[in-house]
This record gives sequence, structure tokens and C-alpha cells, in this order.
Amino acid sequence: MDTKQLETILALFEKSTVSEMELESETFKLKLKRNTEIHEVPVKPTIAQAPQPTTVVDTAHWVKAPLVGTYYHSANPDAKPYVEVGQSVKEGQVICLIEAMKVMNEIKADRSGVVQEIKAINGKMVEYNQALVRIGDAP
Amino acid sequence: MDTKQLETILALFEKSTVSEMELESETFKLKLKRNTEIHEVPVKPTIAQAPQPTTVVDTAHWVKAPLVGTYYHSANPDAKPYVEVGQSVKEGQVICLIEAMKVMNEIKADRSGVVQEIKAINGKMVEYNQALVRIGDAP
Amino acid sequence: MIQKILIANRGEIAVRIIRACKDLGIQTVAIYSTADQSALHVQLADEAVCVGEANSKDSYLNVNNILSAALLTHADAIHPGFGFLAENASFARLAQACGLIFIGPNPEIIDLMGNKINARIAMHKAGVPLIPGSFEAIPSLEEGLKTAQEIGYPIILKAAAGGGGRGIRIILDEVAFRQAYPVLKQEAKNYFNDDALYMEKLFTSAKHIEVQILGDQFGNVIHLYERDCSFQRRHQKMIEEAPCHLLNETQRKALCEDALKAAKAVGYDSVGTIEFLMDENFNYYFMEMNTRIQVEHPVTEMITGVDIVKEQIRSADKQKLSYQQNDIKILGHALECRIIAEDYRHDFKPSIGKISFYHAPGGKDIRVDSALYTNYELSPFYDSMMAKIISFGPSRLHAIKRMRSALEETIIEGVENNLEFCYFTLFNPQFVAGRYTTDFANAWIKELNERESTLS
Amino acid sequence: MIQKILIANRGEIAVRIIRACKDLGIQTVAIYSTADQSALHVQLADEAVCVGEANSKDSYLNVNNILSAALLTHADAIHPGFGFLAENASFARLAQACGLIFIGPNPEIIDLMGNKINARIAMHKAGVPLIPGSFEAIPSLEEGLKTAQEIGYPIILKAAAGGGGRGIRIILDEVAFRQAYPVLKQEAKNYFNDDALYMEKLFTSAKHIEVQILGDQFGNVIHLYERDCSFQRRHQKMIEEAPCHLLNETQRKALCEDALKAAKAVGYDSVGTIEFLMDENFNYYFMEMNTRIQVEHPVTEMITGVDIVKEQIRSADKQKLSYQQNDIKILGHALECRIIAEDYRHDFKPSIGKISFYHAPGGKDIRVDSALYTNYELSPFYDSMMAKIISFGPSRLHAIKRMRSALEETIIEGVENNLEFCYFTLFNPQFVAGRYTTDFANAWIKELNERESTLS
Repeated sequence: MDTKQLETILALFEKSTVSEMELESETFKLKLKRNTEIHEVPVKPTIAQAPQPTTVVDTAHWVKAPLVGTYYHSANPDAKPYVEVGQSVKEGQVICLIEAMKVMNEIKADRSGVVQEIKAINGKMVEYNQALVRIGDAP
Repeated sequence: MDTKQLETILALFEKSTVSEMELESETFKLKLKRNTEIHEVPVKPTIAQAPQPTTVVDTAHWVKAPLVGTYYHSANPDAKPYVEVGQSVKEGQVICLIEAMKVMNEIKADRSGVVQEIKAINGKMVEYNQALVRIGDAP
Repeated sequence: MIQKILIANRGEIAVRIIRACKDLGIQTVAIYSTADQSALHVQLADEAVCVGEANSKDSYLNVNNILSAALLTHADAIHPGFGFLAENASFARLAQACGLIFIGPNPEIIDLMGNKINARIAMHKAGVPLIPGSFEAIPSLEEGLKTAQEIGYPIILKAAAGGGGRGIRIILDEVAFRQAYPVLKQEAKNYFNDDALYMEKLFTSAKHIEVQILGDQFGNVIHLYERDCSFQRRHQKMIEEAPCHLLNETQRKALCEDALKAAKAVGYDSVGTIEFLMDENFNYYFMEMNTRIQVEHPVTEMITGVDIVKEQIRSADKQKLSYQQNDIKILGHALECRIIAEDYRHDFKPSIGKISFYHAPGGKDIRVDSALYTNYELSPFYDSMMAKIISFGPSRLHAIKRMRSALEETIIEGVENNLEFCYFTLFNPQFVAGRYTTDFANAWIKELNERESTLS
Repeated sequence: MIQKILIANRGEIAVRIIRACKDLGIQTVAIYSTADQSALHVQLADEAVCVGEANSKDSYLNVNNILSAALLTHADAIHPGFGFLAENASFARLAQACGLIFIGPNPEIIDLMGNKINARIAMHKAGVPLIPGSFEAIPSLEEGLKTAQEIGYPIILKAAAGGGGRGIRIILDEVAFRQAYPVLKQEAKNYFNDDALYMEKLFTSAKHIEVQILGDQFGNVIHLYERDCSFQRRHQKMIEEAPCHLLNETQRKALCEDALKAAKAVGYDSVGTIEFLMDENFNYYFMEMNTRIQVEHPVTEMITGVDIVKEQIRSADKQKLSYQQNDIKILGHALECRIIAEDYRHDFKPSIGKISFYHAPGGKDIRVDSALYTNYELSPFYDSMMAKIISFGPSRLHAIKRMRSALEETIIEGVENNLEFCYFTLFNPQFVAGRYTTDFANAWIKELNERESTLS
């Protein structure tokens, strides 16, 4: 089956009030369920299956704000940012500051790796649990 | 199967009051469910499919009340009921009365056959479209 | 004492009547068509009887089945709601002949007020100002032309027995009059079996003001002040309010007293409404009388605290009104938005289908009258009004603000609806000022649609 | 002028406050925990800030994050609602130190009324009748025994700094007193760092009556009459009403004037409640003061028309009250049922899960305050109250009947709830008579549960 077809089927399911759907054809088997956890169904071996692309297990993750406050990417307005995209960081290294109630809180990398993306904006508020900086294996 | 076909099936399911539907054809198998938990059904092998069982078409149906009124099973309290279960009737034969606004309306069988069941109660109100008498091929 | 009422209606007004009956300890019988098996009024009533197929003429207008249902469920009375059989004097008489109480005025009054020429004569006798026009039926084309000349074009030519938008022509000049007169006369004869025509001056821009009346069978008649129903599209009201913001106390008093005069002149003995047109100089003219409960009655209930439906049932039950005129005070201001399944961007095309999600607004000073629920299937057979949202406030501006936040809270998914249209309207400066007349809605809709096609 | 308020709460009271702010043209900032991302208050507020994990202590009690959120969103004021930080004087002071307006009374009053001995002394000085008991902290075991002897057992021994059901012992006789006194003293020292104890006579069967107070910062204090909150299980109110049906005008006047006296004595400058116990002879005694908006405030709003939350915001904003005492009239009777996700058949065990279907009641004289919607996931972390249904009527019996039909209309599927329990209660003869006291609910629950196991 192609993903276009899957997209169409999913859209139909979305629009319907159906809560569960199982669909099986000669080339595929599909099971859809709403609002509950999905039960894994073994995929029937289809003859002469195309080789599956090897999925890269990406351990990259976001460092999230542990408190509400103002995000600063550098120690002071004149200083260079703690980290920039593409830069390597070590676990425990300060990656930004969050100021709350006039106190500067240092936020540290919780793993070593490479900075892949920075989502927080210098000088703006971040809420609890907001994604700040993504650190992964590669840029 | 094509998604157009699926769309049609889903629309039919949506409009129905059916809560679960299983559909199997030579090329696909579909299972739909609304708002209840799913019961696992073993997947039948699709190769060399068995011929479909011939379903018996039961043409029995209910004669329904064409108006609101009081149902009488006989012409008067002393008379025998027009019809009883197991009795044969001919199309056009009077099977009961419905009194409305002091007028007695004769209700007639709309097919020939055998009275299988009588649901209305003598002397009680029937509403529009209420099932009165079921006539079928056999008792 | 009435013990059981059959409600010869559906939708939110049937639900409204059931609620009043529950308060009064009266049993209820709902009627329904085959399309309405899952309707809310069927679920809330004590009993329900199917009376016919989906099409109204086979069910909600099926007089025989409705009367049979009332008699066989041992109801004492029939409440017709609005629309359907509510202003059908023959139905009222038939119900009475069957020993049932018809919850509405004496059928004589329905007949009298149903014939627009007779109504005008009665109101004229009572000393209530009429819309300038022909007093009695127009005797001939030439006489008609003379009258039209006197009152000035444009005029509306109307069949005395007409109603519901039928048998009406807007006439702009003498040529048009000469053309339309014989045609409409023939039409009136064909449709209503009565070729009497009359004319009224056309007010293209006026306030539509109506006064709520309560009467009983002991000669007591009181008013519950006025409503402003000028926000209309093709004579369909969409937003109503009470009281009319523009009237001062002297004007209000004169208007309400004239309405009382009108009601008393015909011996009015139930709930009803006297409709007036008011021109830019605050001159008001009798338009017509509605001899039934109206869609917009909740705005009056909000500002007075009176339960109009309960009073209507009481008076039909030969009880005295619970109020005297000086018990009635205006406690604030109320608005009603009719939430309708139609698309203002496409000429208010009605929408049907399943309501996949419904969330009603709540909190202080918000009332919702509706027969909607999540997964309700909106049927093409009936009116597309889904809910009435009513807001109250100590002032008109408070009521408007409260309505805005109620509309923000309301969610209706699955069908097109006018929530957004109502919301936009509540920010229109002319609406907010209260200075809108009957031609306002159309112009505003046009403006909104034009804006849709531009960015700014 | 307050332009933006951060609402340091969740659920229906957060929604209630947002509605008041919208009426006043004030911007709102909601706060939420990671469990409340889809909560209604988050959707209705103009802005929303996540302040911590699901557990209240990490989010709705997280003072630093809440204050940061207020400052960084440029709010002028914080509304604490009820529960959480509503009666926390340190929080109020901290907010003020940050330049924020705390929407509640002066923190001095929160402190004064929070210490129960000091509150008693203040009330005694003001001439408000107190529950018989020790006047100041009990100096010693022997003195305590003497006082207990004087007022008569049973008594309640309480820690002055206690609250929320902690630091309280019911004492039936001298032996129990000798045993409990040193233990509770130690407990009080450990928990509250204050070992002062006092005692009050225990009323096992009394009316719990409370008077609603409004004050401003200009010395104006008025009352909005009383509520009867005697229907309680383990000090949890379940059904409240206003006014108290059993008081005559003389008794009502005395009670409300004593409440005013109490509020004025402490210079009360916000919305609050004076709670009284009333014995079978209609003698009433000051119990405590709540220095916040209360769950059951809507019943008072229904009978007076006053928007209490708006007045609370106005007075925090240094505006004068919109009302004077003689503007306040009792317009009818109101009831509130708290609809809670708990199962009365299983010792009111809380229920959690997805609300698979929710249908709110509607129509005239019904108000619904709720944060529920279809598909809302009821979380185990917070209070299990899902909705407040409030009914109004010209008389108490009307309000009861209206509530019955509202409960009949309400549908909540997916979690156990007390709709049925409330409905049954509205038919209990003692409840209908209004002659129930604080011990009634327990006996009634027992009776209902016993009935469950029999057929008749």
C-alpha cells in the first residue's frame, strides 16, 4: 500500500464516529483505534516484501524549562550565547539561563551531544516544561 | 480495494445505528466498531475462499398502524378476532380495526400469508407506524 | 385543573413547555414524526406518541392523529407552541369540541386577528394608531390608486387573509399598482379563497417593536414591556432584545398602554404580542397581533422574571394571572441570539447533518433554550434553529458583553451555523449603539460578505 | 485600573472568574499543570502559562512559578479563587511585594481570621455571639477541664493555628480530655509550630448558616443575606441554598446585622463569608470567617442579582461597591447541587476517567457553572467536583422542582457521579421541608444505602 492511500483512510476514519476499524486486504492489514492505546498486531508476512528502511534510533531530546521565567541565551547582553546550533556540549555544561523572581538559574545540558535546535527566544518568557534546546548525536 | 469504496461503506455505517460491522470480500476484510471494546476475531485465510452461504430471504413483515387510534382485534366485543396466530390471510383481508375520532378504520393485510405474531393489544392505543400484525410465509 | 398536556410541537419550544409543565406538576405527552424518534422533547416528556411521517403535513400538522393522541393518552389540554397549528382557529375549535383545552386565546380572537383588515378595524376602533393605508378592503383599482396616492409610495399591497410571506407585493409607483392589483386579487382568491386586499405604507427603515401581553379569563390584562426585534433578514428575526434601548420612559409608557388598549379591546385572554413599527420620529403604528407564545419570549422573561409559559398554561386553566401590572418591573437588559444551522457566507443556506460536538455556554446570566445534543442528527424537514442563547445584564452593554463571551464558549461542530455571524454583529458599532432598524441586517450581511473577498 | 488578571486556580471557579473578567473588559491569564493542558479554563483565557507538574504542590501551589507567570505576562492582579492559595496570607504579601494586586482582603485580615483564637477574641470584642468555649488559649490541663465542665461535654478541642480538618479532636468526657490534651498540644506544636489550643461546645445537630459579605477599601461593608449550607458530609457541603428557609424576618435581620458587625470590626475590604452555627432554638454562634469567594456563591447571586466576583475585583481595584445595603433585595429562592464524580453507594469513592458524554441542563432559571465537556478527561489529581447546577424560583418549592427537572436533563457518562443521589435527596420529606441540620446528610446516606440492599 502507498502512504497516500493510508492518508485517505486515516482522514475517513478521523471524520467518522467509528471508534475502531480493522481493514485487511491482500497487501496490507490495518487496525485503527481512537483514544485508547493501540494493541500491536503482528504484520502478516507478505511475499517478496520490500526491504524495510532501517530506522535510525534518534536519542535526541529537548532540554525543557524546569521553571517559569525569562530565557537568556547568554550570561549578559554583551556575552556570546552559551550554545549555538551545531555546537558540541558536555553533560552538565550550562546552556542557558532562566531568570525568575530576580534570580538567575543556570540550565545545564543533561546529556553530551550536539545542539540541534534552539526553540526559546532570548529575553522572552518560557513556561514550565517548554522545549528550550535540543541535543542529539548529530546536527 | 479503493478508498472510494471504503468511503461509501463508512458513510453507510455512519448513517446506520449499527455498532459493529464486519465485512469480508474476496479482496478485503473490514471490521468497524463504535464506542465499545473490540472482540478479537480470527482472520480467515483468504486463499481459495469458500462460496458464500445462500441467505434465506424472509419476506415476512409487519403491518403497521397508518394512524393513531385504538386497536381492536374484532368487529365488536362479542365477535371473534379477525385473525389469530397461525391463521392464513389473503391480501386485502381485514385484519383489525383502528378507531380514531369515533371512526372505525379497517386495516387490511397487504400480502397473503400466515399470521406469525400479533403485537398490538386489543382496546389499547397504537401510535403511527406501530407494528400490529406480522404476516409471513410460515408460522 | 389541567393534569396532562399534549405538546403539539417539537424542538426547543417543546422542551421549553415540558420544563414549565414539570414545574407545575403537570404530566406531558410529546408527539413526534418518524424523523424525530431520538429528539430531545421525546426523551424529556413523560409519554410520547408517533403521529406520522417526517414531513410536517403528515405529522406535526396531522390534526386527526394529534387529537387522537391527546384523547387516548387522556391529556386535558393541548399546547401548540409556535408555528404549526399555533394560530389555526379551526384546530383550536376542534380541540375544544373534543373536550380538550386549547392553550391559547379564544379561537374567535385568533380568527379576528388572523384577518388583517378586521384586525385593523378593531385596532382603529380601540384608538390604536395604524400604519397609514386603506382602512377597509380596497373596493376597486381606482379607489386603490387614490388611497396609494394619498399615503404615498412605496406601499405594500396585501391579501387580508394572507400570512407567512404569501399574498404580499411591494409597490413602488402607480404603474406597478395597476399591474399588480388584479394579479394579487386573483392569487388571493386562489390561495385563501378571499380576494379582499388592503394596503399599508411601506417603511423601509423602522424599528420593529413588540409588546408582550398576558391576559386571563377574568378580564385581567397586563403587559411585560417591549422587545426590539428589528434585527431581521427577510422577516426572519435573528437577534432580539428587551427592552428597546431607544425609548424614553414617556415613549415606553405610551407604547405599552396602547398595546394594553389593543389587547383589552379584543378581550384578550392568553399570552400574545402586539407588534408595532416605529419610525425615526418615534411614531409607532400597529402592525399585527401574534396570538401565541413567541420564539423570543425569553428576553422578556429575563428582564421581568415572569415565566410566560406558566402564565399561559394557568390562564388556559381558568386561573387568574399571578401578577398585577405594578408587580412588573424591568430588572435589566436581555439579548437573544438565535443559533441557526445556516451559512451567512452562502446566502444563509441551511445546513444539515450530525452535530458531532455540542458545548453549551454557561455561568451567571446566561440561559440556553435548545433541543440540541452531541450526536443529534439535524433533519432537513424542520426549522434550522438549533438553540437560543439569552444573556442578561444590569445594562444593555453588559448584556452584549455577556453574550459575546457566551458565543465564544459555544461550540457546534458538524453543521454550518451562524455563531460567527452573531459574534461579528455584537461588535458592529451601529448594533452596539442600538440604533439599527429593519433594513440594517441586510446591509450588514452585504458588508460582511464584501469584506470576505478582500484582505483588509 | 486592573487590565489583566492571572487566575491562580483551575476548574469551574477559574472559568467563573474568566467570565467575570470578560464582562469587565479585563484580560485573563490562566495557569495550568501538565495534567491540565486541555482544561476548559486554559481554552477560555486570553493567555495560559504552564506552571508545573500535575501534583498541586508543584503547580497550583507553586508560588514562584505563579508569581513569575504573573509578572512576565504583565498581569496587574492575581485572583486566587478558592482552595490552593486563596487563604494564604504569605502568598498575598508576596504578590503585593511583587507589585501585584491580590484579589482578596488585606493579608492582615487573612492572618487574623486564620488564627481561630484571635478570631474569637476579635468577634467577642465586636459583640458577636461565640460558640461557648474557652475564650483565650487554654493555659493548662486543669483550667481546660474546668472550662469543659462549665460548657458541658461533648466539646471539640482545637489547635488555634489548625484548619482543613487537622488539629481537631472531639472529646466526649473528662477521661478523654485528660488523654487527648497533651497529645494534641504536641501535635499542634509539630504541625503548626504553635501549641495554643482552645475548645468549643460541640453541636452535633445544628444549622450551618453563612452570611455573604461585600466590602470595599472605602469602609463600605454590606451583606447579601444568608445561605443554608447544612447539607454536609464530613464537612463537605453538597447542596446549598439561599436564603435559609426557617428564619423569620426578625431572625434574619439580627443574624445579618451581627455578620456586618463582625466584618466591620475587622475592617473587612473584600468578599467574604461569616459562618454561624444555629441551634434548635435559633440561637446562632460565630464559627469562622472565610476570607475568599466560596463555591456556593452562585445561590446568593441568584437571589440578589449581584455579581459577587465582579464586586470582588472592583474592590481589589480600589473602586467603591456598586451597591448600597438598601439596593439588596431577596428576589426568590435558589439551590445549588454540586455534581461530583463520586459514588454514594461505595462510601463516595471518587471516580476518574473520560467523560464520554456530557449534556448540561438548560432553560429558564437554571445556571450551570462547570469546566466539563464531552471527552474531558477527569484527572485524579484534583477535586472531583465537575459542575454546579443552580436553580432559582419565586419560592423554595419552585426552586426544588426546577432543580429536579434540571437533574433529569443532565447526562454525565463515563464516570460515577452523584446526580442520582442529589435527585433522591430533593424528594426526601425532611429536605423538602427545609428542616435538616448538619447531621442529616449522614443519616440520609445510611438510609439510602440500607434501602439498596432491600427490595422495598
